[in-house]
Amino acid sequence: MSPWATVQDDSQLTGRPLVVPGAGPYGGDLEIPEPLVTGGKKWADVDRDICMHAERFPTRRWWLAFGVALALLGVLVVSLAVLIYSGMGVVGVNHPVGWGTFIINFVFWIGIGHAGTLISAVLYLFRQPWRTGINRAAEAMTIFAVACAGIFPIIHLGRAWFAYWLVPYPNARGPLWVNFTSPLAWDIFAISTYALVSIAFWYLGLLPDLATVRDRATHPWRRRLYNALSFGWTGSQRMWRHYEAAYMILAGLATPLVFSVHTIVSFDFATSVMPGWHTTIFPPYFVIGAIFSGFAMVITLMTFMRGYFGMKNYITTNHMEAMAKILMFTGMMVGFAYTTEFFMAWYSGSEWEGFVFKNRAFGPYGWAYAIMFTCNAIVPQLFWWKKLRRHTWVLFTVSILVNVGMWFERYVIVVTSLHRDYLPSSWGMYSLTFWDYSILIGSFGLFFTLFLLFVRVLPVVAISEVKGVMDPRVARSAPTDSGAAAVTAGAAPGA
Amino acid sequence: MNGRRKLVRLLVLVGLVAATGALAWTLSNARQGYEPRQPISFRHTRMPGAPDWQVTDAGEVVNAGGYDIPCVYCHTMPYKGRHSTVPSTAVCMNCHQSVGLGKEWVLRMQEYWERGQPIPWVKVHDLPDFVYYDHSAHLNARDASGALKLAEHDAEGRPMVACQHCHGDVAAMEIVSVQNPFNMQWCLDCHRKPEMDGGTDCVVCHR
Amino acid sequence: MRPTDPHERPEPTALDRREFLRLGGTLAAASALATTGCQPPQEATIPFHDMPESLADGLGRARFYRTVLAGSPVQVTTREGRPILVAPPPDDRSGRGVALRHQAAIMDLYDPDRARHPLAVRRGQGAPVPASWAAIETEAIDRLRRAGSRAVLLTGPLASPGLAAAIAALGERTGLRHVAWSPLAADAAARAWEHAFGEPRPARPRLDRAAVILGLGAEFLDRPEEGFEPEFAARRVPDAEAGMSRFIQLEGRLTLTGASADERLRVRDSELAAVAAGLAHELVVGRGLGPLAGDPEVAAALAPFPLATVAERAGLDAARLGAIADELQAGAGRALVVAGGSASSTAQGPALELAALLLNETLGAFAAGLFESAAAPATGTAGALAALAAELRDGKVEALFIAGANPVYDAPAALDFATALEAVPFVLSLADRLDETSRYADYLAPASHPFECWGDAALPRGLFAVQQPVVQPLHDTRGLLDLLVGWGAALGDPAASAAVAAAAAALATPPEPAAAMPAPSPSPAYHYLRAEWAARLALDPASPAFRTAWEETLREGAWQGPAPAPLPGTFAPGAAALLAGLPPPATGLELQLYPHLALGDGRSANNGWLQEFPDPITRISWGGALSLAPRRFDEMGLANGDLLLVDAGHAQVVAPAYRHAGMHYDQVALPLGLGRTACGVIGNGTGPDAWPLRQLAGDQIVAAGLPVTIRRAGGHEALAFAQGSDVIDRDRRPIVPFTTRSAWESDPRAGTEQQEGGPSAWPAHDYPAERWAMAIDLSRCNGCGKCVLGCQAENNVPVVGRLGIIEGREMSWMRIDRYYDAPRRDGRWGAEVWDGPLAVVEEPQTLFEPMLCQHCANAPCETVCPFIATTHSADGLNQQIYNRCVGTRYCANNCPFKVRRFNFWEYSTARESALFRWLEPRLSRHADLNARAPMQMKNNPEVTVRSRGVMEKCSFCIQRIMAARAAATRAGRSGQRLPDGAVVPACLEACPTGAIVFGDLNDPGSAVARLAAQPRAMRLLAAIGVEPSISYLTKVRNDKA
Amino acid sequence: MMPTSTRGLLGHFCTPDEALAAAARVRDAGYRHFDFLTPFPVHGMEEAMGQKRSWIPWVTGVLAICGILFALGLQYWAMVFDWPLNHGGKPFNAWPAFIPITFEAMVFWAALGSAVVAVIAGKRDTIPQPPPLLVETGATVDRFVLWISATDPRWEPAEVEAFVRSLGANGVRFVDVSGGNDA
Repeated sequence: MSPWATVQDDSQLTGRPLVVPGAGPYGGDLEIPEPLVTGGKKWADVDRDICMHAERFPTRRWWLAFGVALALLGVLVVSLAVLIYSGMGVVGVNHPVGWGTFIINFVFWIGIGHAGTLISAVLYLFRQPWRTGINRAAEAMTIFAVACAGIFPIIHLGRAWFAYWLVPYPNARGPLWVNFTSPLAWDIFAISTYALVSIAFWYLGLLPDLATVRDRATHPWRRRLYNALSFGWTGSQRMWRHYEAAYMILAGLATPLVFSVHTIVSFDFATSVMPGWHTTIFPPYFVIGAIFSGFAMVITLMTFMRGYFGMKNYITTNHMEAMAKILMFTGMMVGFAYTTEFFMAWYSGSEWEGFVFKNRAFGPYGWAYAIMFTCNAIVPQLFWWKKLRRHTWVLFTVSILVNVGMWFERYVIVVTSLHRDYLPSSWGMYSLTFWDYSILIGSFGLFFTLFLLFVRVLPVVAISEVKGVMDPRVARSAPTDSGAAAVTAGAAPGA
Repeated sequence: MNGRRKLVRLLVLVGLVAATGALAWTLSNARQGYEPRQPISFRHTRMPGAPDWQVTDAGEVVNAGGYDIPCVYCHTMPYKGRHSTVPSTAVCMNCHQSVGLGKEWVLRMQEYWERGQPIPWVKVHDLPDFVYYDHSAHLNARDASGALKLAEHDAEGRPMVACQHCHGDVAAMEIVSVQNPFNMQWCLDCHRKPEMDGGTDCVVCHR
Repeated sequence: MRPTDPHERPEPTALDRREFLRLGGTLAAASALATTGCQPPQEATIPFHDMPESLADGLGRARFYRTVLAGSPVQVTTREGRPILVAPPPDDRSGRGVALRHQAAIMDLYDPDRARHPLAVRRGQGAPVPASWAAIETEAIDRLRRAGSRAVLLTGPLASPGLAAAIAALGERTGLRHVAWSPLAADAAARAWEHAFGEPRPARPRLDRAAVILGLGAEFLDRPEEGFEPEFAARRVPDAEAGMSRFIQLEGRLTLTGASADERLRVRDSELAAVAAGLAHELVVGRGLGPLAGDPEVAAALAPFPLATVAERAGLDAARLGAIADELQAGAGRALVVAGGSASSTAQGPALELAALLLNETLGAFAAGLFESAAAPATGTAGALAALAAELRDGKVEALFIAGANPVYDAPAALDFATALEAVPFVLSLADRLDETSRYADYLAPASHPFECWGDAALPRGLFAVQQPVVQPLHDTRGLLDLLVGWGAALGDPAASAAVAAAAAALATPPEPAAAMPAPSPSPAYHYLRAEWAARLALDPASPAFRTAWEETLREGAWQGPAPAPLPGTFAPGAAALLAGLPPPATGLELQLYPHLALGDGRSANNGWLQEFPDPITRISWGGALSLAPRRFDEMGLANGDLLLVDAGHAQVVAPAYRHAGMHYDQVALPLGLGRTACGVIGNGTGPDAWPLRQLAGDQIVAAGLPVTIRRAGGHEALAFAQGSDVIDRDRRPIVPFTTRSAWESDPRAGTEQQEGGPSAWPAHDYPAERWAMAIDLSRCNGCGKCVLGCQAENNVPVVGRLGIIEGREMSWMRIDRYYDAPRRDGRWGAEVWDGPLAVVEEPQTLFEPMLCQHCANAPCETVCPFIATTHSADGLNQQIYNRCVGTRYCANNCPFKVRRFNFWEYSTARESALFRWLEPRLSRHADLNARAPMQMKNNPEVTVRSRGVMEKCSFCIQRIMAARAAATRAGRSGQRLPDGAVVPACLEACPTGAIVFGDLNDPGSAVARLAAQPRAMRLLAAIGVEPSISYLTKVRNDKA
Repeated sequence: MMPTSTRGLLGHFCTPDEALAAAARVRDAGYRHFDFLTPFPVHGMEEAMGQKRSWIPWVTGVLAICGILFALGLQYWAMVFDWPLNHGGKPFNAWPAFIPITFEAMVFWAALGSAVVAVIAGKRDTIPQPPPLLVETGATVDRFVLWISATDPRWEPAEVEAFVRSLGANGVRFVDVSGGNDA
């Protein structure tokens, strides 16, 4: 009997190894890690628990959440219509602060979009089995966050309807290509690559699970649909062979991609000549910030998944604690970056640079700096205490605060560097208008609408991967001649 | 999958790509071939070119050819200013006080003249408003040796008016139409020729 | 549907051949549809019906006319008959200058709020209704005939001899009396001259001849129309041929003039006369200098003003005043004292002016030829207006004709002109709009803009200029001279009758389009003026000689008449007695009312360009504020824009507060010309109306030195600042080259020190032909801002409105940064320097820096634009292509000079949709400011009118470069380099001081190449390696006494 | 040509270890046309079944190089050759600025290409009669299903059945699916 079978409930997890007295090879105690799936689940239970949300009629909770998200999405649509119809003047950007909430939101969402692929790819490469509980939802989060991020570079254009000029396609203008030395051109390539590779990675992971959903389907159309979506997945070892290879390669490619994308986003700032932007620390600083904010968002979402969708047995407190540790670690890295920036500004001897940082912390936007520093560098330090790491509400609150702080980090970077640069004559202030707020809030509407739809139609946990980390001794079902005991749905083939 | 289906799929794909390309190409060359109808059916074929006197069946001696009228007789400005200008009705009347009286289109023109109204010609060659084209800068441009860049002879050395480089042989057009793409690519094709040295800075045309 | 069995592959639902063909056909049809749908819309090209021969070489090109505008000669550029630009005429020798108001006259001309036809105003009883010219003229002539000497014509200042003659002729016929009223007339100087020399005709100081200039509240740079700028600037460069001049200014408010001073002492207005007298006492009595030394009358008059006493009372350091006296003494024969400006409108004004004359006499300025005689300016006096108001009230005036004056708005409140007008049976207003005064009239006979009608002007140095129309009247309006000549003819004046007859004849003759000569004008004023002119030239009006002379005058803009009478006799020592009766200075706080630099007396207040023009010192646009000394401001705990109540006893005005550097502690100041209520939708209600604060003392208007109290009125009104921060610490931010003369003499590179950039990683691009560059000599620049308006007019720069400025959406391509130099702090650095510490702003050293696109060789903006909307041209220009710009604003962010301007809104079109207006009320305002007919006529067709969402910036006037290229090509010089001076950007054209030089850096002989090679030249921000094309030449402060 | 029917033998196991052991024995017994259907990848199954390593990494490598060449070529051609423009004083061939896009293009080509090829390869890399999709076997739930195809050279129904039963498989049965196995 596996010791894992004793853990019947998420609340029994302690975050410490299970001790089996006297089971060691030399008679000592055997310490084994706690199970990643609790509740003594069998493989067949996994299918049911996870596919359930995609199979039954949505709950009132889901409708409620979806309604709110849809309303927010409506806010976004109306706001964008007003923006395009009236002009860029409706939002707060001005001279000298030519970039405002749109770029802030863009970097914010792109940052959030980094944790999913990172969790999937990096943790996969590092063989961290606990990733299996959260990677699917985290990857979905990535894609939706990138989708949210993707609208901002387009709508922030003065003439958004010409955004397609950014694509280097043959044309009758000379041909006039794009300026490949511009970081914004790099952005286009980086973000589209990131979005598509993330989708590919996510979808590749979904293939076996789509087949599971298909096999559980009762309605023939549903079966056909999911069969088409799974490209006719059978689970044949000959498929698994290439699948595994490709999955590993994608993980290997996605990892540097994650780093490169936020590095390139940071180049938008780092390659400029603006003091406060023109700094070599930006790429690592941005990447760490992105991971930080992404993990915070994953914690936020996973808290919902655990509470709303009853995923506690798959996304256990141990998962949450692991993420809390990462959050604390990256929070310290971010804090280190903040401090290093100041040191570099002082050490460089550049007056412009020195002034910008002084102004950042103590100037008119000092309040934003304070929010940023507190939320990002100080609040995560709570996770030095195990109790707090494992406390749902503390985790949830901190994760929200971290994303507030990360939004303000981008606010501080974008606004404080621009509002007081080289010539004091051109200094100015920046403030948000109604539409700035509505578009920011609306982008959350887009994000949650997509996420809730995802929860509704696709397996939110990587079923096949979770099965792989379960103890067969617990998860197996009794040998019967008729096949899987748990499968009640599904018609016989080939009738 | 059998070969026939493969072929059909391939053809569909190729067809889609080709259609998209063709659509894009036509869109970027939307001006070429534009041939609007004018309020007065003025025939450029009758203006330049040598006279061709013929005897009709009725025994009249008529000119079936041109009248040796150079382009700049009517379009007065191309060597002097940015626009080549469309002639004022008064210029038409210079001749049509005494020539072609009673012909349908001449009568129409004279109606305009008598009403004191300008003739609402339809613009044939039309560049976007953000292109600042200067006829005089092109027609007067000379290379280092002092020769006109827009040569007044064709490749075989036969004389031709410099206007033809862009506008085509208007003298041969019953209805004037746009002979060239008149898009940026086409402008640049010429500007980039080493012997033209037209400059490819944006501000040469846009400002 | 796909099978679930992976190896079973039944017929896929692919297209069969027929479907393929069907689909292909649909696609082809769709593309054909799209193609035809995307063909260019059919556009008409409308030729002339009969093209005038005069256009034969000018179609599509600018034409230039010289004319005169409000007494200043100007050059007007027209395109296809539309005036689009006003610039100072090249080689002008009239002694007058072009002010911002003249440059912005284009906007006045196309002002949509002008009256477009005659109106029966009916004294404001009900809405005005249209009237006919015939009815108005009939009644006017009838009234003139009947009223006799009980008819009065009230005009503004009259610079036109022709108009004066016509008025005089009418007066002879009917007894019509003429009263001129100019609210800003400075008659203190005339009084002083009358006292001292017996003739109220002030001579004109020649600043270019003086080595030492002492300004006693002088405002010669604040009044550009007086034309002092070029002469002053000529000796402001350290290497000036005649030597650099030294300018010491004593004033209470930091003025544009004071900002150029080498040394500046804060003396409040009412104290200035005493301080001037103190200096005179020191020189004449104390040191026995000059012809007046030993004169008992002078000595007696100066007796109360020993320097020490005066200095103590004014709170000045006596030693510093003594040093000034030393300098004046040492510079005797080359030293000049200039008084005037707002300080002369104090009760002590005449005494101040007289003290200045006394000093000049003592220093031998008159004898040394530092003054030139000038024609007497025609100004009205407050006394005449007061008398008229009394007559009106007493019912002694039967008919009042008001032309070019707006007394209801700008007359002293005590006269209560509005009530006085009610007592007049017939009031005819000849204004260009239904202004404050016209509302009390019976009729409004709309006046033409000076660009639409004939006129003339007498200029200070004896020149006579013709005001020739440059456009047909846009509306049903008439010129004043046309009207008066018509009335004169109706009343039997022979000269007027002849003119009207000639005009009628011209009208009857059909114009000959092909004629070589322009047709005679059907304007009576034209014929009247020609007759006048013929008399002036003593030529037969019909003779060819006259015709030649007349045409030459029109072409050259002016005709040199006899020089003005020489300077009036000698200084009468008895005049010094005026000092004895010097009223005591105000106790406590005193108020100065000064004319708004751009708006002047406010007659052009409905002009968006002028309203939006930021004051060079306060940097406030769209309105004005009460200037307080920084220390007082801080003591009161104010913030810029806090509303204050100014109480002058007889009137109270609420105005926002402004922390004005260099202000005297006991003085506050408020601009005049604001707060109009009936000028039009653009200017109505901008800023506080300060006119009521002026006081009528006898026949003199006191506009400065007024004792006032101020207190918080509660509330706040955001000021539309066009600048972010004021103070720079050049140790930290060496962005303005500045040094002193002594430092410059020991090191000509002094002031240009900055951190050098590292080596470039790349080889530089080469510029095979021209390389356009600019040099701006900060020593010459006085910050007047005419380059800004010139640029705005030339380049179709929109007006963004007050809210636009507050939100930071200004569009001007050129700006003049004004900084106060923080003293060097030996490496210590306090953040407070940015907040304008008292030590810096109490006695500020003002630095002006015209800022425009630097056309950097390594332009950071170009690198970051992904759309290739901005790149570098082969001749060194940073090109901005609007049609390619999609508006990432990345370039503006990455511009270290912040000269790029983004179109946050569609300024150039009026979008009428109700939804739109509901969503964005601001947009209606933009349409009001930029897009109401006939405003669009102001646009320069050579420059794209930008749509929303695109970035724009200075192009070095690429349209002028291309025009010069095309002209060279036409002249057979295609491919050759343009000669120096072939391209004149609009800012350079507008600059009165020659501070801006433009040309080809690759041509070693060009002016710009020589300047750029000077040790004084500095290219900004070398540390970041952007390699600007603009060289700034160090501003040198003359610290050598 | 497509087979009109699929014939073979099914048997399933309850744990991956049993499946691995069975796979090794089937391989050692000399069967070639056999396959395993598993709900999740079983480590070691490749070796147990005697498969070679997947060739997908080679595809990735080639595509990565293609991506690099494409991006570098496009950028160099557009910026240096086709229309060189002076952007901020940089040389036309500002190669450091080309690196980011080159990297992204490499990842783009390699990653998407690998994913697509892997999916296609998984469906192509098969035995003549691959196992039919039999939902009730629970191959996507918790069963590790062994399939030996009738096309195997060593196919001998009775022998095969006995062999599979000897492996400890459950639910051993012959399957004969004819025609379109349309779900």
